Amino acid sequence: MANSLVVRFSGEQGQGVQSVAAITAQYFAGRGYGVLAVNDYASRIAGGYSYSQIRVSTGPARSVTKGADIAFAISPAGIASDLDTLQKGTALFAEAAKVKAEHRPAVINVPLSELLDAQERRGINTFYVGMLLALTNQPLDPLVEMLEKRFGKKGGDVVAANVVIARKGYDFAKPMTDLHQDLDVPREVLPTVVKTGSQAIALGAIAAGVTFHAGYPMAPSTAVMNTLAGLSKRYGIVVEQAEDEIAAINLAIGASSAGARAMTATSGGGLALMSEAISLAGVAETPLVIVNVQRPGPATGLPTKTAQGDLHMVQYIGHGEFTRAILTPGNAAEAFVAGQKAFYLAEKYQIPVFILSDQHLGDSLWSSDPWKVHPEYQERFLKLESTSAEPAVYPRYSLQEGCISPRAIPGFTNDLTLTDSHTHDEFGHITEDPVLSAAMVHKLIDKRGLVASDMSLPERFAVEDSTTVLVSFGSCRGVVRDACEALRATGLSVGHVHFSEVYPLPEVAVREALGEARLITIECNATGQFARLLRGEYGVKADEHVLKYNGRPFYVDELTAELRGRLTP
Amino acid sequence: MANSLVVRFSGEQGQGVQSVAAITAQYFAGRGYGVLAVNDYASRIAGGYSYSQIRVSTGPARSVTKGADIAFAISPAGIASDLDTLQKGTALFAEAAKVKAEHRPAVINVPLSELLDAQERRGINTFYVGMLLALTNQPLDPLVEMLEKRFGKKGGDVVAANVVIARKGYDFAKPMTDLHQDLDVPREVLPTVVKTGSQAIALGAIAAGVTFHAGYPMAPSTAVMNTLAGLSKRYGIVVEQAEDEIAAINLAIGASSAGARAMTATSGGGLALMSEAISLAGVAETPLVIVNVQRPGPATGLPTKTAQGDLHMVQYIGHGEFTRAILTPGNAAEAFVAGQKAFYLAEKYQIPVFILSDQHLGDSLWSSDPWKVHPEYQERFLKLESTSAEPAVYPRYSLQEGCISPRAIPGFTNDLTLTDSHTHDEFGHITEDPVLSAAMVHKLIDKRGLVASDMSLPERFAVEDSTTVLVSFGSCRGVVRDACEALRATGLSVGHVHFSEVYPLPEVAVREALGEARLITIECNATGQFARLLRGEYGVKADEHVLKYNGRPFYVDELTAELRGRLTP
Amino acid sequence: MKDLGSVTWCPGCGNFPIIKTAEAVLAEDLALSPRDYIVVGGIGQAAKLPHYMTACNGFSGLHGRALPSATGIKLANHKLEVLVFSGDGDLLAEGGNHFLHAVRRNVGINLFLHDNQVYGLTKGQASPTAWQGMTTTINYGGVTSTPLDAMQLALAAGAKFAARTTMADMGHMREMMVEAISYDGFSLVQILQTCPSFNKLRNIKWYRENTSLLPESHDETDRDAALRAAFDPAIKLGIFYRVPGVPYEKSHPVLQSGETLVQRGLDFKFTNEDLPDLL
Amino acid sequence: MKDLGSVTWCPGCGNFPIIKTAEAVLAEDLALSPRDYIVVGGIGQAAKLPHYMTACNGFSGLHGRALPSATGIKLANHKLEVLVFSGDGDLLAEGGNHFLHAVRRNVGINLFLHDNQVYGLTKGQASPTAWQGMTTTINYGGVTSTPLDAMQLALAAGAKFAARTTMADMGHMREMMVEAISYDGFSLVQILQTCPSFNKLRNIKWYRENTSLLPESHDETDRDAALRAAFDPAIKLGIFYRVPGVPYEKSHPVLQSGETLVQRGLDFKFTNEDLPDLL
Ligand SMILES: Cc1ncc(C[n+]2csc(CCOP(=O)(O)OP(=O)(O)O)c2C)c(N)n1
Ligand SMILES: Cc1ncc(C[n+]2csc(CCOP(=O)(O)OP(=O)(O)O)c2C)c(N)n1
Ligand code: SF4
Ligand code: SF4
Ligand SMILES: [Mg+2]
Ligand SMILES: [Mg+2]
Repeated sequence: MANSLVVRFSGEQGQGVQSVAAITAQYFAGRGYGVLAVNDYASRIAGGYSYSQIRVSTGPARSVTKGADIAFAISPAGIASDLDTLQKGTALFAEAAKVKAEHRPAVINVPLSELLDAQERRGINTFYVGMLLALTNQPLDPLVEMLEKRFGKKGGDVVAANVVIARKGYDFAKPMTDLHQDLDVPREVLPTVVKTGSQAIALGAIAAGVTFHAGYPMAPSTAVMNTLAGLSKRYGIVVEQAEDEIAAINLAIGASSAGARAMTATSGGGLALMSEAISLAGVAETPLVIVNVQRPGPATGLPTKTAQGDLHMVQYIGHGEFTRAILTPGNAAEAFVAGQKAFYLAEKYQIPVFILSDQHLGDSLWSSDPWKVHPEYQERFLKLESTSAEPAVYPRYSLQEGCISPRAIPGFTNDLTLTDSHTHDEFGHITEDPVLSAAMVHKLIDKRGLVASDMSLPERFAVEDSTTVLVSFGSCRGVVRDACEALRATGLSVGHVHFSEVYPLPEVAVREALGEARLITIECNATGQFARLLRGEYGVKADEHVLKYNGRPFYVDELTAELRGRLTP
Repeated sequence: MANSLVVRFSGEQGQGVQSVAAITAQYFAGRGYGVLAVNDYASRIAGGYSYSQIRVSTGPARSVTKGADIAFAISPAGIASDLDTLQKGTALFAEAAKVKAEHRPAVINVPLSELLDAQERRGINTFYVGMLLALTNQPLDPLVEMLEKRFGKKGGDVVAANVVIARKGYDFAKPMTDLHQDLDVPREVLPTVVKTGSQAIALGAIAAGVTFHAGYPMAPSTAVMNTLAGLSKRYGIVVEQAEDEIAAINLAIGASSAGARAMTATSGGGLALMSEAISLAGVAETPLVIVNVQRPGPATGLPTKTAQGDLHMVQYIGHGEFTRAILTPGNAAEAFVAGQKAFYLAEKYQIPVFILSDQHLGDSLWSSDPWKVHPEYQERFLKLESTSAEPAVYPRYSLQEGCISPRAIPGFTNDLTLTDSHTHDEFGHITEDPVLSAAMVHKLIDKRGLVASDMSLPERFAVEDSTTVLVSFGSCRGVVRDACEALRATGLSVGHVHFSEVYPLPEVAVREALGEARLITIECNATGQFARLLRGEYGVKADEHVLKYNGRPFYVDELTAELRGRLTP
Repeated sequence: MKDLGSVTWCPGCGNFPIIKTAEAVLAEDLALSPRDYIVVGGIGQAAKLPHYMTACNGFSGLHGRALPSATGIKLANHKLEVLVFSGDGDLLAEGGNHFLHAVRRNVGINLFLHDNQVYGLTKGQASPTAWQGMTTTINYGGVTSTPLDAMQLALAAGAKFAARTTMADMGHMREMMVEAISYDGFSLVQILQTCPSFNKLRNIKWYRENTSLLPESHDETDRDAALRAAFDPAIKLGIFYRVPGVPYEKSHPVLQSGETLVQRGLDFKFTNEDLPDLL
Repeated sequence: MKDLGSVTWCPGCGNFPIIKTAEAVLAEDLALSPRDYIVVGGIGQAAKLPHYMTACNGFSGLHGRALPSATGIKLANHKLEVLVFSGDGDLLAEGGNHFLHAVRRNVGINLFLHDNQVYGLTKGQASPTAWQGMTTTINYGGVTSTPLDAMQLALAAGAKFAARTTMADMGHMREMMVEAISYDGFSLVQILQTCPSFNKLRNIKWYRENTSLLPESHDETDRDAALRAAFDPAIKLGIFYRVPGVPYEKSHPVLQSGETLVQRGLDFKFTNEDLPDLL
């Protein structure tokens, strides 16, 4: 009996690896397990080698291992790649007859050609799910229900055929008792949400009232736009595929300046193209939410892989100086909150707000406790009363009330609104006056302190009693926590501080949160950007750095081993 | 008798303020004085208020004051603006009859309408220069020679007319002995170069062998392209006005990849647009020189004013991680060297190199000791021998020789060259392999140490014996040094460390250079970017910051006063 | 227009008649309140219009990006009349891509393209509409690229309303502006403009002598005729092409209802009870 | 072409006939050595061509930026034959501005535009050439924008060589490629291409049935005829327009001499003695 397992499905792009992983995740989440499905796929439409790694756990599922406990190869062509990453002892199922002779000893034969007829062989994935349930001692009925929901529209025949296939798989594996890896039963079955990080951000935006999204397709960010587009009619959102990223962000800035809650989403290179416009949002004080789903760079890099390599870019993107906020959610639940809070911060402070996601967070399916809507994040902070009886230009950039000026919307009141990209006077008109220019610079940068007071401080786990503290941000949250717990379980004195919001934070509070212990930062990039942020912005110098930069997320076994090496002399 | 004076010419855009400043600067430089002419002009073609502030000094001229000793108003409309910035006691010359009644008492009348006929009145500027020579006890003859050179092409009449005007000015001011401000005679008259920073960068690039420049007009950077264009035929340079900045930099990258020494120049917003392509230059390992002549942002900001507000952007521009170098010349002489060295670093390390200038450095005229060509910076570091007898793709990104791979040029050898934007293998082909990807990331970031060893350490002035050290970079060089000397002259214990190259430097050496004294950073931006660079990159925390961000450079009187306040308890 | 003291155009600039005519069209011919419209510009001399109108809603954005910003504004609040005034450099060099795509997207905005063949604000470089041979500080040897013509491009990109005029004929310009703003959908008015500081050749006189009205017989609804006129080396003025179409905001599933996104946003409520439906 | 194992296009992709034909044209019809040319792509499925050619000089740049990079390469070394292969999204969406300006600049590069009406690599979104009504994951209700046509745009931007073909007719495509590369100046070949993964409608059969050759009588040097054919709703194939012109590199004062910038750079020497002349 185990309280946690990692399952792999591998195959070619187009063979449904990701959808079988989704079904599996949904199934186990429905049974009360924590699930996390991590997708590693090639940048191509068909062929190649992709796989999904699914953690199923009686507790929260926060990370996956490099290898797996049970693996199913949909395409026998990928066995060599599977064997590259799987540890010895994995139960690797494949159709042996189709596997290269040299690899045959490594696989457990599933004679699919014999077990399924030609028609049924299109349902290999379902067959494997059936097998998995038998291997882990799970009931088949809930899967049947899922198949009914999924294929119901296609008619009873299709459902029945799929159920037959699933049952065949189940029956095939049931007798293989020496291969069974029974899972503990979770203590209670709670309602749960299973979504990818990108879906969560989009849904959060909807819950915050987004009405306008403009974007340009780019892996791995496109899922954000797709999710919004799919729900656009129901929620009254205009989702526009722009001609390029520069158009996308200027569309969003235009829409926001006119009063819509507007956003854009992109990945590294697309964000780089948006640099100038982000500076416009800064000086024009136009609220804007920008999602960057990071992939490894530089330039085209690894389009479908993961990295945390754009932190510095987001910190300093755009010319000149202005205030921004950076949210770095660590899982889907946090991403849903970030999707809401980003709009709140953007509108309250009239600034650009970044949600810094990555392919690992964005493409993985995460189960979470039920989500909550934050109605307080829906506040608009608008000036909806006319200042004067007749239409007249009003001081959009008034310096009267500190650095946040009342924001009117063109056409909605008599206040004519001039949104401007230059250094301007209070009315938005170009000025070159030295005193006024300096005052306007202040207006922009003094927001920093205000925003900082609205940001969440890092989460601290077992910090007080630990001599070493692991420090992470963004999508490393789960894997670092799991590694920390594993290390503690073997008696090591180690805690964890995680930042789901990184900038701007109050300097003193950050220092206090990190304490006096030896600090090890853990990031998915090559130059330790988060460590440099901590040092440059908050004056905290980390002692050591664990960095990974091959396009893959940290695996918990690998990270734990690395840290154990550093913690035991 | 003074060893230094500041002279102002003010007028409308289009009235020749900058050209009269240039003549004046040339004149005094030719007489052995150090000169610095700082231009403050409006973003318009005609009208408005602009002025040039010229320091003339028996020693090096490194800074100007806010006010002036002698001022000439070409357009009486600007008197109010003049009075805003001039201290009491300035000899401000203008035609009183044309000045508003309230300002008349403040000006010394020059009855131009009486002194000059209608035709001559187009030469007011020349008249004023004549006056200046009389006021400062300088000979008229050298000016006559200059006028001959300048107007010679237009014919003897034009020359003669201008000489008459100059002499009229001279004769007019000669009798005003109580207004004379005699200048000491410089010890010796050395040959000298008088150029703006932007000219110096362009000329440096030519001395380094640039053959390709693509750009898009943008103040204040356009002068770099104009200088190159003016000399393009003579030096065999293709200077292309691109359709936008993105085209400009991709043109330059293409040209460089094919073997040309290529560059681009722009200002803040234009650079922001180039972000993605800079990342391409990084991963493709294509040498590239990028000049950013900073102006205040964000967005359109103050197009013709100055700032050091893009340091962070340049440090981290582009998505993903790769090595870059940042040169921050402090005057024209250094700009000429930077224009050469940038190409050397770019080609030797196959990286993007930034020259971070600003409107103050770029538009001011600086006199310098004779410049020197650095032939060592002309080295090409190319692979010009074929690897094989027949055309074959060669490992452009070979990992054999550390992080710098031999660079062949397409078409010049049998080595077929694949320049690539993805994470690639040694031949430039797309790879998603985890081990190879990580190795390629290393290749890019390991260059940092190599580049650092080729960078110049900061210049240290009077550091050893000082309890306080002023720290500056870029165009603040001269004014901080002047302030430092002024403070020392009054017995204060203060030194100066100046960075003309800021990144990447060896961390330990930077720490040593800065020593243990109390550090005050001085920058033209609002958030202390250089201080943050020192902290984040080199672990040095400055104690205090003097920041200016109204679009104007530091004035030496203002800076000295500010520092004196901080240094005297 | 604001008083001259706050306007930084050169004396005699071709932008003066344009702004004056635009103000007359909006206030007098169309009797619009400044509340009802917004003036959008990129960066350039022409693009300073929102700053120089007596009083208007305005958006003064980035060089080259007037059209995307204007499009975003219109989609957020399609009850606003959205007018874009910007230069040939702004719209056809830095913003050339957006020009093509704004035309094909057919969002109901009105584009007034100030065609002076130069970059005025940056001191006289050639714009994409410069003639071959024009010499500048960068093009010593003269421009060699083929000039772009906004009319030709707009027709190629699928424009449904495209007119050409010149500020050298204020009456005609006024008429074209009225027609363009009255048209339901994206409209282009290419305004041939003088720049006395940097374009000495094409002064008022030149435009008067080198342009002529489209013949009476010109059929505005005939695309082939429009193309022929657009590619005619003789410079014609008038409405080259005008056919009805359904603008984006009237065909979009979300905007069809007539409610603006801004209004929707103001009315927005979402609670935990709405969540199950979202998930 | 490389062996199939290292090519990531989908089985049956329309890019296969294109790459094969290109290789045949270069090696057989034009008998070029791989030393003599360079293949440039942006990002997209089509743009992977430099990676999949058996052996070539290549430049695989940024999405949308194939043309500026190629132009830079050609200006640095105009002795290289510079061939650009890229997609309709790359060249007309992200790179739309560069398309217009590359055409008008007339640098001697050869552009092969793979027109499959979709973004293949990013999974089937509509490209700017998509027909109205195409539904995608983003455009549920169907594309509403007017499609762009590269031929129409190129002619509007002043193209001097513009041809259209389809990979559904490999013989014709081969002929067009030969003519384009042989032309002295910028040349466009618009290649109508299948994408079996995302464009189910326009398969080989569709192209065969819905395209036809320009009539024998078509006069390649008549711009009006070219325009008429380009704007004809019936899809024509062939050389729409071909007139001689002086390419940029032959008229540029610096390049006219025939010496390349690269060579100039290799021969470069500059010492203190040259300095006075520079200052
Ligand atoms: C990104 C960017 N690049 C360049 C500039 C500099 N710039 C300002 S206006 C302009 C061109 C203006 O030409 P045009 O649009 O024709 O307007 P005009 O001044 O002729 O009315 C340029 C290049 C800028 N502001 N931003
Ligand atoms: C700046 C940037 N934006 C977006 C992308 C993502 N992207 C890659 S290819 C592509 C479109 C490809 O379409 P097309 O050019 O038509 O090529 P095809 O795949 O159809 O051959 C996009 C949007 C990118 N790589 N870079
Ligand atoms: S430069 Fe030309 S367009 Fe600009 S304001 Fe002056 S005259 Fe007008
Ligand atoms: S998606 Fe389409 S264009 Fe891309 S490789 Fe597949 S079939 Fe070819
Ligand atoms: Mg113009
Ligand atoms: Mg395509």
